Amino acid sequence: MQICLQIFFDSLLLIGLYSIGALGFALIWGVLNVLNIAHGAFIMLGGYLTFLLWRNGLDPLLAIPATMAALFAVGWLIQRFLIDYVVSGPHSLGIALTYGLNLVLIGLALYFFTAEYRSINLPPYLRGYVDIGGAKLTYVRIVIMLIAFFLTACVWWFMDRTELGAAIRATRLDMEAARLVGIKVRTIFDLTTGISAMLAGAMGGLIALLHSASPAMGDQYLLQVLIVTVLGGLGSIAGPMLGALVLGISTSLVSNLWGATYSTLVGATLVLLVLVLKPSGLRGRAFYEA
Amino acid sequence: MPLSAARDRDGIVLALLVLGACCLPLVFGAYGLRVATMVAMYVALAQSWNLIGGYTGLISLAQPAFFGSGAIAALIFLVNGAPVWLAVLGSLGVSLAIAVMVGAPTLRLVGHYFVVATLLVSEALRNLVLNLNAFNFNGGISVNIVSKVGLTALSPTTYNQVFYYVMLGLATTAMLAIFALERSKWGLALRAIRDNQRAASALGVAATRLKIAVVLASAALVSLVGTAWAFWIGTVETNEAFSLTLTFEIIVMVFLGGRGTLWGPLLGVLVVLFINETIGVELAEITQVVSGVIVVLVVLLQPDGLIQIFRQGPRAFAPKTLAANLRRYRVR
Amino acid sequence: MGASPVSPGAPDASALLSVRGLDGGHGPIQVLADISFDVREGEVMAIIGANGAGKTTLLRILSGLIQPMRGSIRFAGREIAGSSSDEIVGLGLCQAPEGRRLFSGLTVEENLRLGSFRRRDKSRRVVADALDQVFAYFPRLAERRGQLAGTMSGGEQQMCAIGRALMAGPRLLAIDELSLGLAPVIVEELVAILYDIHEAGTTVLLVEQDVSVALGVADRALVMQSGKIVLQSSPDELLADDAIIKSYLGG
Amino acid sequence: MSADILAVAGLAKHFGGLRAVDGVDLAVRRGEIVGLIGPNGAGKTTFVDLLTGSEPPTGGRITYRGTDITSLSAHERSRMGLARTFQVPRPFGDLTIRENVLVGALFGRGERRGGRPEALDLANRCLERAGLSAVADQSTGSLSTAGLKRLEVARCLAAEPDLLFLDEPLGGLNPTEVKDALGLIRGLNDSGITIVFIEHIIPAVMSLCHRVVVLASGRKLADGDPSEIVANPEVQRAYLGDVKAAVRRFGARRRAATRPGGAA
Repeated sequence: MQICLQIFFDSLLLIGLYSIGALGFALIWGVLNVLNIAHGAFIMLGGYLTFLLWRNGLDPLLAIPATMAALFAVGWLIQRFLIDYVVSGPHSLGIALTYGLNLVLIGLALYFFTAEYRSINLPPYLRGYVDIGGAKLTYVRIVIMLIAFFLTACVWWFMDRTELGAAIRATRLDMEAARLVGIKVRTIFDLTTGISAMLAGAMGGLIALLHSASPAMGDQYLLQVLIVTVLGGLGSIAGPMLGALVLGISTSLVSNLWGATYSTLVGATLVLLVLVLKPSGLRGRAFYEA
Repeated sequence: MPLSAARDRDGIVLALLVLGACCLPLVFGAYGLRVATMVAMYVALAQSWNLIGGYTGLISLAQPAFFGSGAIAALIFLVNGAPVWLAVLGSLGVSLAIAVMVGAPTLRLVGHYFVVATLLVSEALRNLVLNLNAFNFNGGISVNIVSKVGLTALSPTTYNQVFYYVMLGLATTAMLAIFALERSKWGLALRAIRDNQRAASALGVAATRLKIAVVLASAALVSLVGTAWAFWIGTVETNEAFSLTLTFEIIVMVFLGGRGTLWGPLLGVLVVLFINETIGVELAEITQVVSGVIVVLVVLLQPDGLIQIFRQGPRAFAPKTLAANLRRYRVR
Repeated sequence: MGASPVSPGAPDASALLSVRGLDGGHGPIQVLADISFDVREGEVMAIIGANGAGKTTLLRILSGLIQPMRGSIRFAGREIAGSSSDEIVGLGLCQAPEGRRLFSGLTVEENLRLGSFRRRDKSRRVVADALDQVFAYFPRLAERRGQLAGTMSGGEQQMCAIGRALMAGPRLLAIDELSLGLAPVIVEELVAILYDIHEAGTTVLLVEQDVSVALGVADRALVMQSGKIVLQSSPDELLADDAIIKSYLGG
Repeated sequence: MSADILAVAGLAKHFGGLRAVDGVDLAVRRGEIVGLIGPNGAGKTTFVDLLTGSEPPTGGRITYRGTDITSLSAHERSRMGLARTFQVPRPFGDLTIRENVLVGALFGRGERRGGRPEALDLANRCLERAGLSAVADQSTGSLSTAGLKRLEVARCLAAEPDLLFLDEPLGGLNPTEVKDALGLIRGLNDSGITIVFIEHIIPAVMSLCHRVVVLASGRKLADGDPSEIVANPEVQRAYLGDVKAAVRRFGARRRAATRPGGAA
């Protein structure tokens, strides 16, 4: 019973974190058709920025939105001045470009912060825990879960309920038709990468709060994000959430039962099975994909 | 196929290069030889990726699976008392088996799904080996191969020279493979598949079979390099053997030099290793930033690779050319 | 005006759309050569011609999807050659493209609402009115407003594509292949609605392969062949001339 | 029956609910030129895709020179002497024009024969025949629409086909180019290649083909000699609609209405 509850809470936390990371990643993949290797670096950047803001006296919970705003700007600029120039080229160019970017960002982090883990001392109000049926649930975990689910809901609302969200979905479905209704595709691209980086930043900030920030965190979580994205499929908000659900539950199940070393293996195997059984990739809702 | 004059020159240059490389141990000290061995190893790896990524257009990240299985399987064979020749052939067999299992389903995937699938194959295999606890092997632990094979009897100099020639042999094989491919009808077929698979099939090219053959060839070469690497460094550690970073590094080299060309990958290897060796290991993070910036600049300004200097001369770096390159794939 | 070859002159200042000496194509391949014509405010102009004559390329250039190689395009008193699609849509030149090109994963209503994305006078009120107007033209779209656009029949999709273009409040509505792949009954229904739209004050440029539809609807027609305008005339004259029949069936 | 090089029975292709090709029977005799016409969206290109193995059929049987080839892949059919051009040309962009043609010569029908100089010779002859010799070492990017269509034909020729499908080889060509292309196609037929000719330009089809098959909405509407087809009122309707009646019908309505702006 206790272990079941523990697994349940662990899963919830992971589902929340993976969701926001994968939503952002899937957005760039779907709209720009770029596999953004630097997504991990965005996550890492978020982690360090939150850490820095906290070290300069900002409450960690205020540091998160500040981090998100900063990363939105970073994403926008990177799209406008870098990714824009490879979008209509072969796939491999986008991968190479974002990999180069990843190198630069991680290298800079190593230079300024060293490989050391940087963790945030939680303010007193985040330090306690509640005991639910023997499973310990710390306040900080509760808060992180709430923030992650709140952000997921915001993204859903934005994409599904606002005109700009509809314009992003329209651009993904048919770029040319989007132009014909007067959508400025370049601006949509900037916005897309901005939102994606913002979500990655939030994920990184929350991870820094939960564990710590380190130069390696980006690549480590990028792998999970990849698994979640392909598991759930592109093209809908529900997709990454579904993927997060599957990976979150299986990861926490496997790590609690067999040990953490098996969790990546399980995730990767799941994805490969899905890809073999459905070679075009798991799709989102039937008509979300053009 | 019409052989242009430039292509005839390729053969001569290649022969001279190999000949020169054979003489290097006569002039190089230990450090120089180590770097030369590295160059040879990277050239072999870069050309095997070039075969898949450059000529066939498949952005495969499955190379660590072949490199790692080549290294680890050889180690396991040795630990269990197999002779060296069996370890080499056995690990090659294991890698090829993995290539068949990986290639058949993933080659049907389109676009980024192929990239992600191959990446996950590598990661899955790494995690599998990390958790492997059988055949006198315990995944996380590093094992000293040299002592197992009894190579300790060799003097360090001879030892290093042996592995220099082994790597040089593999690099030469890789260069020759590309050289021959460029002149054969199969090279033409691969480029046709990359440009338009449907049209190629309609003209009688067995596209799927050819792609599997290329994956196997590339895997075999990478596996052999992996085995040689394991013997060379002596101590094998699983995470290092299945390193994605190494594969990305290789892909970067191919891109920098020029994918789908004979000389591009060699140029890329030299450029990257030069940066690494000059900036130095002490400032690894700066090296990383510099190579990252170079990758970004090359992708944006010279997407066909630095090899363009040799093809177009100084014109390749005229501001006008660079500006045109920059605009080439830009979204409106 | 007789059924005579067209010779370009100075742009017609009174015309809504005035094209002069337009060359264009895909990448380096030139498809259109020296295209010149005018569309006057309030008329229905048809462009007809066989497959590959360059009709769709012409529309794509007019909408700013492809940049022209040479020539001038004046729309509502402004030079738009070289402008981007969103600017052109903003000026009121809107297109229902070949193949409908709906956002298949968005609902009918979302598709329509995106039509007024670039409207200059956009307000909640204006968009609601435009939507009501579109639903008045096409009551079937109102019934299906919550349905994914990709799941509708071809005729309904064409209605949605026209409706989407109307949502921008166009001064010139360009329709590429109104009848393509649709049953004659549906085409007749669409043509009837097109009359209503036209009578409400929208100038229409209709690109058609189906001669009967084109000539039945238009005040004037252009005939394109191999990237050139070969004839320009009224429908009755074209029919009397038998030129169309010839270019399609023999001679 | 032995005179038939190709026999198709009940061939069908459904994409979800759409019946692109819906149970078509067709026999092609050795040495003839069959015209395949039909309005846009009639399923002509899909039909060719099925016959050449680019797409698997949903149902039906294809027999080529007495062998059932329904389940063979595109490259296997190519090696048996089936070749096709594509409606939208698909050149190998990174290859020169000569290399494009060499692909056909080195693979295609000649695959088993091998022999580099022989293939090069064959490719050069095909380039010559298609009138591309002068530009053979240029990149395909330099070709006009007409040039690309010729390249499509040259590549197929190098694959040494017995049966050649030409998918709208005249689309986008000007009258002079059309005339040249028709001459080229007639020459191919004279040299013994059976041709299935898909085209919109009806006069060209009528002048070139021995027999014409009309497809509409995925089904065979008519099959007969050109004069028969052109006189067939059903075919005329499928292509033109009933022009005069339509003008009367639509015209009456619109003339009754008052319109803003001037008429022509």
